[in-house]
Amino acid sequence: MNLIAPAQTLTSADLTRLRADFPILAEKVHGRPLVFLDSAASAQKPRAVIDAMVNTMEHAYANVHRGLHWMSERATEAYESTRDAVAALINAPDRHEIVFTRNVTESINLVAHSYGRSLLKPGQAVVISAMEHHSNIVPWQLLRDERGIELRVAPISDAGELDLAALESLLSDGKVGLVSITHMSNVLGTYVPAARVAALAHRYGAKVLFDGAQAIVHRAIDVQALDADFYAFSGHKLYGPTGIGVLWGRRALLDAMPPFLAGGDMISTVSYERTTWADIPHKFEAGTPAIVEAIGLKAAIAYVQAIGYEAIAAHEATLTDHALATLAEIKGLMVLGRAQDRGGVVSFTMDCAHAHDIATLLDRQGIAVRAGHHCAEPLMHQLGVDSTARASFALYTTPEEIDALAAGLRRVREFFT
Amino acid sequence: MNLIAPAQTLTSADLTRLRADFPILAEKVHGRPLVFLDSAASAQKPRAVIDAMVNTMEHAYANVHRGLHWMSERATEAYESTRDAVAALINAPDRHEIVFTRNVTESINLVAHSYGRSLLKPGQAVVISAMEHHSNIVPWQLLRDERGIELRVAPISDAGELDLAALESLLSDGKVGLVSITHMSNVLGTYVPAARVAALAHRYGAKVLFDGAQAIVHRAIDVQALDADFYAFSGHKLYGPTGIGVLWGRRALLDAMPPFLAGGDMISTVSYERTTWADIPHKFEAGTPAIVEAIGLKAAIAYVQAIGYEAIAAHEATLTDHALATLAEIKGLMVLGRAQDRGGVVSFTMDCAHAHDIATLLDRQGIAVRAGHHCAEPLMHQLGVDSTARASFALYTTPEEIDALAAGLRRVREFFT
Amino acid sequence: MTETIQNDLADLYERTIMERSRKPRHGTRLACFDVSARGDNPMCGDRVEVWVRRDGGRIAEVGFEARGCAISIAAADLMADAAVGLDAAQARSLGERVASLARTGAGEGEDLDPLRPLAGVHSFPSRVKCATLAWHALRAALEGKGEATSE
Amino acid sequence: MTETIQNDLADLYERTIMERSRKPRHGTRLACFDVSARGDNPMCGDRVEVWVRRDGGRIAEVGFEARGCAISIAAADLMADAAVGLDAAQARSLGERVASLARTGAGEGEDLDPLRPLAGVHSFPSRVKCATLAWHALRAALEGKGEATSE
Ligand SMILES: Cc1ncc(COP(=O)(O)O)c(C=O)c1O
Ligand SMILES: Cc1ncc(COP(=O)(O)O)c(C=O)c1O
Repeated sequence: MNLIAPAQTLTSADLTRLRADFPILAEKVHGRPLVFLDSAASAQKPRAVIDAMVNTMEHAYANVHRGLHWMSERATEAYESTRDAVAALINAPDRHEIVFTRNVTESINLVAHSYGRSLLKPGQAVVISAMEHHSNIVPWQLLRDERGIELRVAPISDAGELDLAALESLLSDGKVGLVSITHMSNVLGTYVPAARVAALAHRYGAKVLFDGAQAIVHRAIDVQALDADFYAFSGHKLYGPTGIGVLWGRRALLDAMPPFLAGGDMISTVSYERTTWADIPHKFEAGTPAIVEAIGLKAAIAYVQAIGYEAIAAHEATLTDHALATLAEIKGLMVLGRAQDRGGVVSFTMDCAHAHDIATLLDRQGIAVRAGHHCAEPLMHQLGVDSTARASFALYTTPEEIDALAAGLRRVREFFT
Repeated sequence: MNLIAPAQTLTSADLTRLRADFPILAEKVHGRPLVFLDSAASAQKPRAVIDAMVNTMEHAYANVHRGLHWMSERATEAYESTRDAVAALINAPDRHEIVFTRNVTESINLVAHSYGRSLLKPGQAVVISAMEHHSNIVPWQLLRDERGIELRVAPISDAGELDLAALESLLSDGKVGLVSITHMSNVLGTYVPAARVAALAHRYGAKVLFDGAQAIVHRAIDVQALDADFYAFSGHKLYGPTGIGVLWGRRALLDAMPPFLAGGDMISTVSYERTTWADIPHKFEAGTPAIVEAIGLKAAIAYVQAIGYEAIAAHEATLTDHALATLAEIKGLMVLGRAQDRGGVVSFTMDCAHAHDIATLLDRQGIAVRAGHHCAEPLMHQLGVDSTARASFALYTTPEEIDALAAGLRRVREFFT
Repeated sequence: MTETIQNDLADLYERTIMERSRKPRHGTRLACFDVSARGDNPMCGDRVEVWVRRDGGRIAEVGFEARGCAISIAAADLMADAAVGLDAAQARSLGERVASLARTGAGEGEDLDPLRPLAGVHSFPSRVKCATLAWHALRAALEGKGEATSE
Repeated sequence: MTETIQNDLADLYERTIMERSRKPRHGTRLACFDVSARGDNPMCGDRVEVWVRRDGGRIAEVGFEARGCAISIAAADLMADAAVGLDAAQARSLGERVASLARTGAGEGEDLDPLRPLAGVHSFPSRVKCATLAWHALRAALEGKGEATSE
C-alpha cells in the first residue's frame, strides 16, 4: 500500500500512487481507459484486500471457532480480529456488539426480524425517510403487513434534505419505536444530520438505526458521538470484499433480541426440547461465516485508515464541488438534489436522452456510470423521474475523470440532438 | 489445474499432481508438514478458485444486475453463469431454481421461514433425523415454538443408519408437511438412502429437503433422480469460497413461497403502499450478493467436474476403508457408526484421552482433526459421548496421511497411559 | 469515440430507432380497446403499457405508453406496427423471433424486415430486454394476463 | 514430535495436570451444599457443574462434576482446592488472576503457586477456556446465577 503524508487532501501525486494500489484501474474498456464512476454501487478493491484473501486461502485457512488445530486457530484469530478492527473503525464500545452479515441489506433485515418482531409491538410505528434505498423500505413493509406495525415516511425538502420538523411531528405521538434512516442518500448524496436525528428519536422514546452503506465510505463514523442504537454497512462499498456486511447494535439491545438465523455457532446447548443461545455476537451468526471475506474487510479498513478519513473526505468534497460546477455548464443537464451537506454522489437527468441511453453511450467511451432507479423507486416518484444517471466518486477518483465525464456527456447530448 | 486421465480412482501420481493445485497443502505446521484431515468442516481451495476470485477483482468487477456498463455486464454474466454451473452440477431442470445464500445454514433457514411460515400450517409436522447438524435442528425448533408446528425425530439404528420403518410410521398420520434430513451425516459418515426417503415422504404427502452439505462433496447429486423438493449445500465445503451457499427448490414451490430477506434486487416495483416481487431466483436474493464468491464457486465446480465424481468417490471410498481398517488396530480407540453406505468422515473416541486432548496432541504433529460435538449435540447424547475426534477426507487426502494419523494416535495413547 | 465503437453505437441507435423514439407513431392509449397489459423490467425500471383493439381473432390496432430508454420506446412503436393483422399465436411467434433477432443480430423472414433496426441491440447484452419488453406486454395482454416482466 | 513441540506439550500436560485429570480429588457432587452452578463452553461442549458449601462468608468445600478434556478437569480440581477459605470477592479476584496466568503464562503471588501447573495453557490459545471454565462456574454459583459460559 502506498502511504500518503498526512495532508488535508490528496495531491495528484498521491492519487497516482493510490490508484496503483487498485489493479482494475489499469484496465481498458472498449479500448478506452476505464473511468469508473460507479463506486457507490460497489467500490473497487485495493491489492491489500485481494492479498489478504489470497494469503488466507493459501496459508492459514480452516473453518473457525471450534477447531483446536493450528489452521483453525489462525483463521479464527484473523476472523475475530476483524471485529476489533470494525469496533475501532466506528468507535463501538464493545467488540461483541459487532455482528457480521452478508451486507447492509441483511443487517437491516436482521433488525426488522429480530428487533421488529419481538421488541416492537402492534400499534407502534417505524419511521423511515423519503430517500431510502429499497433495503430500508421493504423489510419494514413486510413487518407492517405481517405484524401491524405502522410505517411512517419522513419527508424531504425540495433540496433533498431531511425535514426535521416533519420528522419531529411524526415522532410526537410517542408511538414510534424505531427510526430507521439512511445516513447518506445513494441518489441525492445528502448526509442526514445523524446526531440530531438520534437526539430527536430518543427524546420521543424511539431507537435509531442508521443505514451507513454510503456514509461510511466518505467520512469517519463514531457511533457513540452520534448516539446511534444500530449502525449498518456493507464491506463491498468500503473497498472490501463482497459477501460481508456489518451490524453494530448496543449490547443491551442485542442481548434482548432473539436470534434470527439458527444453526451452528449461534447456540449454547441444543437438545430437542430446549436450545439456549450463545452470547452476542455469536447468537446472530449462524453457520460458517464469510471467513475469508471478513479478513479481507479488515485489510480494507486498514487501507482506509492508513489514508485517513480526513484526506478522503477532503478529496471527495473537492471532486464533488468540481463535478457540480462542471455538470452545471452542460446544456439540458439537471442535477437532482442540492443538500448543503453532501457526499460524493451526483445524480442527473438530461433533456434529450434517457438515463439508460446516457449510460450506454458513456460506457462506449470507457466511462462507467449507473442508470436506473437506484433501488429508490419511491424517491424517483417524488422527484418526478423514472430514472437518473449517477456518477459516484471514491478515493481513487481524479478530477480528470470528472472532466472526461463532462466531455462524454457533451457527446451524448450531440448524439441525441 | 492438473487434469487426470479418466480412471476409477486416483493414482498416487494423480494425487501428487492434484495436491499441487492446493497451495496450502505445502504449508508446515509446528515444523511438520500439514496433514489436513478437517475438510468436512471446510475444504481447502484449489488455485483455480483463488485465481477466479482474484481475476474478477483485478479485471472485471462491479456490482451486478443493474449496471449498463462493461464491468457490470461482465460481473453479471460471470455471477449468473454460476447459476448454470450449479444447475448442471445437481441436474436441476431450471436455472431459475438456483438461489444463492451464504451457506447451507441460511438455505435451511430460508425454507424454514418462507416455506415453513406460510405453506406449513399449525398442526402440521416437520420430520428430521436423529443425526442432524444443528443447522437442520434449530431452525425447526424456532418454527415449532413460534408457529406450533410439531417437530418429529426419525431414529437411527445402532449402526448409525436411518430407520426407514420408523420414518414411515412418523409419516403415517399424514400430518407431516416436510421431511428435512441430512443426505450424509457429518459425524457418522452415513449416507441416507435419499431416493427412498423422498419416495416415502411423497407417498404421505410430505415434501423433502436434503441437507447436502457433506453429501455433495463426495458424490454426484441428481435432484431429479432423487426426486427431491429442496436441496441445499455450502460452497466452502466443496472446495469453493466462504460466503456462498445454494438452495435449490422446485419452481412450483419457490414460486409459491413469499420472499424472506427484503431489499434491493428482489423486487419488481416498490411503492410505500404496495411492493411486488421479482421472479425467482431474484425474489430470494436481497441486496448485493456474494459476487466474487459465486464466481469462485463456479471455478470449484469446474475443478471437481474435471476430476470427476466417479474418481473422487472411488478415491474417498478407498481412503475410508483404509482408515477404518487402520484405526481398528489401535487399542482403546472406538469408531462411531458403521453404516453400509458411508462417505469420507470417521469419528472416534479413545479410552484414556478426551477428544480435545487428542486434537491438541495431533496438532503438534502437524495433523489437523476436529474434536467436539460437531454441531450435533443431540446425536452425541444418543451415542452416549460428549464429543468425538473426527478425521475427514477430501480429494487431496492420501493414504500416507491416514497412516500418519494412525501413528499420531498411537503416540497420543502412549502419552496418556 | 473509436471507429468500432461508433459503428456499434450507430447500429444501436440507427435512424429508425432514433426517429421512432423521439416521435413514436403509436405512443398513446387507445380510446377503445379490448385488452391491455403492463410490462415491467424490474432491473432497470422500464415500463410499457399496451392497449390492443381486436377485429375478429386478429389485432386491429395497438397503442402504448412507455417510460424508458430510446430503445424500449422505439421497440414498442415498431411492435405496434408489426402486430397489426396477426392473431395471438402469430404475435407470440413473431415476438420470439424478435427476441432472437435482438440477442443474435440475425433472423430469417420478410416479416422481420421492418423490425431489423433492433438488430443492433445484440452487441449490448444488457439492452436486449429493452427491445423485447413491449412484446412481453403484448403477449400478456392477448393471454389475458395484466402484467409481464422481462428479465 | 520435535523438541520444542514436546516442551510445549510437556508444559501443557505437566505432572499435576495429568494426575489431577486422571484422578480428581474433588470430582463429586457435594451431599450438602449452599450454592451451585453450571458452566458451559458452547464452542467445544465442555461442561462443569460445581457445588459449594459455605461456612460464614467463606467457602468451606467445593465439589464438581465435569465432562471435558484433561485440562478442564484438572483445572476444576485445582480450583476446588484453591477456593477453600476465600470469600466471594477473593474467589472472583483469584479467578481473574488464573485467567491471566492461563493467557500469559505468568502471574505474581504465592496464592497462585498451586495453580501454576495451568501456566502451560498459554501456548495453546484455544485451550485457555478449558482452564477458566470452572472459575466461571464458581463465580456464577457465588453470585447466585445458575449458569455461566466461557467464550
Ligand atoms: C451436514 C451438515 N449440515 C450443515 C452444516 C452447516 O454448514 P454451514 O456452516 O456451511 O452452513 C454442516 C457443516 O458443518 C454439515 O456438515
Ligand atoms: C443507502 C444504501 N442502503 C442500502 C444499500 C444496499 O446495500 P447492499 O446491496 O450492499 O446490501 C445501498 C447500496 O446499494 C445503499 O446505497
